[in-house]
Amino acid sequence: MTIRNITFREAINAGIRQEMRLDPTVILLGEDVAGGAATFVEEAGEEAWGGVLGVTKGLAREFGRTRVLDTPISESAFIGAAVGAASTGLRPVVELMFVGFLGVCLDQIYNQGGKLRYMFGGKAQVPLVVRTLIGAGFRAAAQHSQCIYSVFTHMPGLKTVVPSTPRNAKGLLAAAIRDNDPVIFFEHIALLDTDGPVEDDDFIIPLGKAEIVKPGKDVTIVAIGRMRHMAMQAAEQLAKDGIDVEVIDPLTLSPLDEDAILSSVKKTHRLVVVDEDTPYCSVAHDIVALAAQQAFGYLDAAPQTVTPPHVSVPFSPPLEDAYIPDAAKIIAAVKATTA
Amino acid sequence: MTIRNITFREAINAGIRQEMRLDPTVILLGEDVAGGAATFVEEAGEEAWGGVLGVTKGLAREFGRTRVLDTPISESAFIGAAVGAASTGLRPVVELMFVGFLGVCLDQIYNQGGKLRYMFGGKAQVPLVVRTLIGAGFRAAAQHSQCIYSVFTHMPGLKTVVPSTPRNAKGLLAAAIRDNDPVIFFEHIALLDTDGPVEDDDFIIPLGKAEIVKPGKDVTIVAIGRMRHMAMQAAEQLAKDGIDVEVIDPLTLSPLDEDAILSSVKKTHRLVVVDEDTPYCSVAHDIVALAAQQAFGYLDAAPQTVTPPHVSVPFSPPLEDAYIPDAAKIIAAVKATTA
Amino acid sequence: MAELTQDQLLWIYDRMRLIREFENRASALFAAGKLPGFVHLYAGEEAIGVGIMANLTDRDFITSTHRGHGHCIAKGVEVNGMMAELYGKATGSCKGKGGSMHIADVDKGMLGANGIVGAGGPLACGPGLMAKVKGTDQVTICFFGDGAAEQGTMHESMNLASIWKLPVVFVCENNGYAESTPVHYHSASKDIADRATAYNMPGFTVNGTDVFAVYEAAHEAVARARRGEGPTLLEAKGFRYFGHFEGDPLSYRTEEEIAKNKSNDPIDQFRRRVIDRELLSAATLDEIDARSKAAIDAAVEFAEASPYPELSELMTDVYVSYR
Amino acid sequence: MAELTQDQLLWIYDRMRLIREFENRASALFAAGKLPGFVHLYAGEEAIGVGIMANLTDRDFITSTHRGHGHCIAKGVEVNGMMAELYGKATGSCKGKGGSMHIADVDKGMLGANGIVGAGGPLACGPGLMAKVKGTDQVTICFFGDGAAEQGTMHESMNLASIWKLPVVFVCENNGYAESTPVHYHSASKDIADRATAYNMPGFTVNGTDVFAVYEAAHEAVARARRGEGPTLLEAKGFRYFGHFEGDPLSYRTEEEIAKNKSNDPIDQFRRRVIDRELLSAATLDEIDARSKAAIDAAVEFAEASPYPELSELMTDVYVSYR
Ligand SMILES: Cc1ncc(C[n+]2csc(CCOP(=O)(O)OP(=O)(O)O)c2C)c(N)n1
Ligand SMILES: Cc1ncc(C[n+]2csc(CCOP(=O)(O)OP(=O)(O)O)c2C)c(N)n1
Ligand SMILES: [Mg+2]
Ligand SMILES: [Mg+2]
Repeated sequence: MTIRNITFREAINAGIRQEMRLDPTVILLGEDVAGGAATFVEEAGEEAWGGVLGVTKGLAREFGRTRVLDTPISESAFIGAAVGAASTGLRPVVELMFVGFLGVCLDQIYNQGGKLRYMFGGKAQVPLVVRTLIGAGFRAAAQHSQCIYSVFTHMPGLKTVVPSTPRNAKGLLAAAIRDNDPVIFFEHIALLDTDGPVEDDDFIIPLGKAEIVKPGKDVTIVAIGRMRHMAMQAAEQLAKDGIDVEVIDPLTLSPLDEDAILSSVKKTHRLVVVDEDTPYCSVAHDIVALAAQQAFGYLDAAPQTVTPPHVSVPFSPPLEDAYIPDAAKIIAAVKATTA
Repeated sequence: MTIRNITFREAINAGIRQEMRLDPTVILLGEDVAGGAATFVEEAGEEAWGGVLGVTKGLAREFGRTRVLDTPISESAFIGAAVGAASTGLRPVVELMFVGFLGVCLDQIYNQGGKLRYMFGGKAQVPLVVRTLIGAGFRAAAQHSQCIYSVFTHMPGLKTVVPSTPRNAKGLLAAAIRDNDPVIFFEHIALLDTDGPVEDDDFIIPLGKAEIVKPGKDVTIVAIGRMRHMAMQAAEQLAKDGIDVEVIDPLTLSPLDEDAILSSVKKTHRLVVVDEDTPYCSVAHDIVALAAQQAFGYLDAAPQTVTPPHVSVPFSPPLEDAYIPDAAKIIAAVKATTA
Repeated sequence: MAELTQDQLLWIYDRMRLIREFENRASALFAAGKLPGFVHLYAGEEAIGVGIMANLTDRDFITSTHRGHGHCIAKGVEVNGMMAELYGKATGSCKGKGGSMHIADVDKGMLGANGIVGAGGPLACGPGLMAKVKGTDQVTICFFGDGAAEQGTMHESMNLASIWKLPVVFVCENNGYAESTPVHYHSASKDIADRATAYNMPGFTVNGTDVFAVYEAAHEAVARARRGEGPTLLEAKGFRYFGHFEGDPLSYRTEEEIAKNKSNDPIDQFRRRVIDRELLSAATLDEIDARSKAAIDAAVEFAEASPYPELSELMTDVYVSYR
Repeated sequence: MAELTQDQLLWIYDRMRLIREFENRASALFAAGKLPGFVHLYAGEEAIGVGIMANLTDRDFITSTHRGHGHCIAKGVEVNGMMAELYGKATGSCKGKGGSMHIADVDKGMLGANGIVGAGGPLACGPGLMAKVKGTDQVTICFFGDGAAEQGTMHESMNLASIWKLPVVFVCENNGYAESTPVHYHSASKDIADRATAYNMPGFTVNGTDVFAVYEAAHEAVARARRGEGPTLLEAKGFRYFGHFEGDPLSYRTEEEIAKNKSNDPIDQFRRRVIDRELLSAATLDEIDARSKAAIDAAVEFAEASPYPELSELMTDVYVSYR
């Protein structure tokens, strides 16, 4: 087993490449996923974009223009095509460039991809992965910086996955491609350049299992996606104050690993949830409600949440910085549970 | 003040009519809201549909084809047009026939209508009402029976309102039309034929205020939309068992009247939330989280939720009946808090 | 017409008649309070679905609309399962979980009626893409209404199918109305088929009450798709006998219109043509009529005798794997 | 050309030059790390926005795209506020909350750049409808790119504007690319203007590097809209000098293309024309050049000297009324 240090961006690329090598029915489509209409593949010229942020670079060259397709700006059409192809024999990986574009194509994801199986009484399956960029911090303003995975997590029939490290990005993406249900896979823009050790070999990380990032006994912090790293920063500082937190990264939001969270809360008796999505009708509130409903007798303090406020993502850098949860706010929330 | 007994359907009609009479900038648009392209208005023939379920009947005749517009099946275009018109001097009331069609037009509601004001630094306002049908019980299957108001409640910049009686339907709709923010107004299909007393005169019910439907001292039930009536059925039976529940109907989900809920919970020490939307990332979990976070010390039992399971709405009548929360399930939940 | 064999003619009449019987019965059952939910009937449009499907095999695909019963029957879906589905019974095509608006049979290539107007356009590009990637000669038909033509999805999918040369035939069933709204109001173009030029594909308008005309136009379009030359847009103009859905007061329709529709009945037209030309005998046709009636009687009996699904079915089929 | 007054010619040159200066400076500032976020520049396309806007008044409206700086300047938005907005400063057109992708000035009739491709089509029908309901003669321009032409929203809104005869002019700025994807790949139609027939409206393709051609085509389209005769589709073919956004490696563009673009520079073309025909002198034009540079220098100074918004601004402007 070879382990190499690669970026989150490279890990996503490696996950897709691994599955495309293993299974000829896996295809990739989206705007500029090859770039320049992938003509370079035939012309042997310079490779074009490989995705708006270069994540899918090199895949068109390896797998050709039939399996790696640039699309027009027609998200309903090409995501719907992916749904239709998934239910008739392919395993498409389709890119919705930014999650903020959900509004132009949600029907195909929600009412078609997410419901065909149920409506058809189990006589269809939709092995589809929708990859999409999320997250603030890029100064990309209100329509290009959302998380909004809560909306997809609300919807029966869809699975939702938020990776947080290069390793779990590769492993979870490979698992998502092999899964027979539609999976929405959320890639945080501010993580793309982060790096870490990843197995070179074929591997997957099963969906639906949370990761205990750091065991601890005093307070449970559940932190999603990029927030896992904020929580770990907070954990380090809290350790200096003698507070030993347990950090859990759910990785999959639907289905959520409720057992892992409940076990931890029953052990620590305290809960802080850190999430970059806005607070109402959110996974953060799901987790608080889970603890309140199913670990009621165990809680020694009111559960805390650290999320952005109920506002759109502002452009101005100091405002955006204030929007994003950080270690200081997490520390304050943890202390509120131990006060 | 004249009070008449009218249906929920008539109350919606009356609310729109009232505001259209008062303000010439209020217009109505949507598929078949007049019907037959409203030609009958000129031809003095029989009136056509007046909305798919007759809710807007008679409005084209009174206000003419310039203010009551049938539209093509182009939800993005006509809802976007309503957003654009709202930001340039009209107060459009636009109908999204069923909320399940959100996926073909969400961008115009969420990224445009809901964000213009914030993105433009407060230099725009969008006085828009989107009326839409929700709810199971009509045997209308997975794409025509959703509630899914949780998704809109998640979104900053939108207000969400779920009326439950003819009276509050009229009053809240009038308030929504006068409000300067985009309001999504959810009309439950199974309530259309219910009736009750409504003021004939001009009146509004302010947004953002919950209604205490029935005061009580033992358990707080927060019940949304049609579920209010299920909760009242349960309350009656529970009274026979000596359990005195307080029933609260939030009416507005965004902004939620958190004070009313917290006061009640602090008094009863017990909470049951009844909601017809599916459970994850829902208003039901928001309310549980609210109590757990802000009334932690007051709760004597784990809060309970009564919602459908995390599945799409099935067509088959017995399955659909099992999907919808009912009085029996509410009673069981209340008893679980008092056990 | 020369190219249709006796068997094909028999098949065409059989399917058209079976659809008509199914729909008339569904209307009666709805009126009797036996069928729950929204029911949209295809009676009057039989020549379109049947004329198109006469060019397909079981390996080909279709996407359908809220008005999908006719497409199902023409594509070979069993009427017993269909009727049971309308009742919400466990023996239904979708185990009762879909109902009229989501009736489907993927094994027969029928990818579902659809409650969302215009949703079939993108979906149809899916098996089109599959066929292209896998190198098969399967063809997909996308049925959509005149009202659906104004949905953005149809624009996007026709453009996509054209640039990728997908083996998809877009069939606009123009019955003159989107619910109560007439096509001359909701559409800016005279003929929906005119829009084909916007996508650089062939476009034709045919008489959708004449099954021979539909067959011929579809024959060329399907052949073109199979040859890998890309999509075609066919518009078939016709009418529906019933209201938009069962319960529609139909107040937007004139007496003249109703009379004109009756005189253009697609089944009557077919009968006259084949009897006049002595291709099939009246007796043969009458026999099919009787057989169709009996098949629908049996389907209703089957549906009524069938059980509802177990309540545990509420929770299944949401996911293939639950963790 | 005859119809343009001296004042109009001066205005046109002034605006084109000011846009060019603004964009060149924005590119340099981005490269220097001074501008955060995504920045899409309009340099090369000046003749389109300016040629169109020469037909409008302050009471008319436009909807714009992610590439909106040029539209702003041509519509009369102040460059100080624009530059401050790009920096995210409190003095920006949107108090720093929108940035380049959401720059707007509703008072000037500029309804916002937009981060969602194709979103402006539906929005533009809004003021169109407002003008119709209120009976004013205000016109709305909807700018959209060649890539946006494949969005369903554009189809829907052109059809809607046509059936309602809304006073909207749809202007497709065809610069040959949607990000890195060439128009001949993403679009099935040869010219985007060909799609006008699908909506029964006039459609024209003009040279988008020739401000006179754009002006003339827009003149007729705007007049038609003001007369209440409905929408027009104009396609203006041109190019952008910079990459899709700042940071784009531009690896999809050939040397020939770059050379050809340079030789078609819209500002150079204008200069040659007006000097050749002795309509304006080189000295006058040079003076405008100097003035534009100074205006942009001042705008940068203004932006850099301006404060960031107070942190409390994070929470305001979500709603007009918070309960
Ligand atoms: C996206 C969407 N909008 C609206 C509806 C409601 N609706 C159902 S059928 C219909 C009319 C469809 O007209 P057409 O496409 O001509 O088909 P037809 O009913 O005539 O067969 C409408 C508006 C819907 N189901 N989906
Ligand atoms: C709905 C949506 N899809 C994709 C994008 C990403 N995106 C931003 S600009 C762009 C290309 C737009 O091309 P075009 O319309 O030709 O405008 P141009 O950039 O050439 O001015 C894309 C794909 C987006 N912002 N919105
Ligand atoms: Mg129709
Ligand atoms: Mg372009």
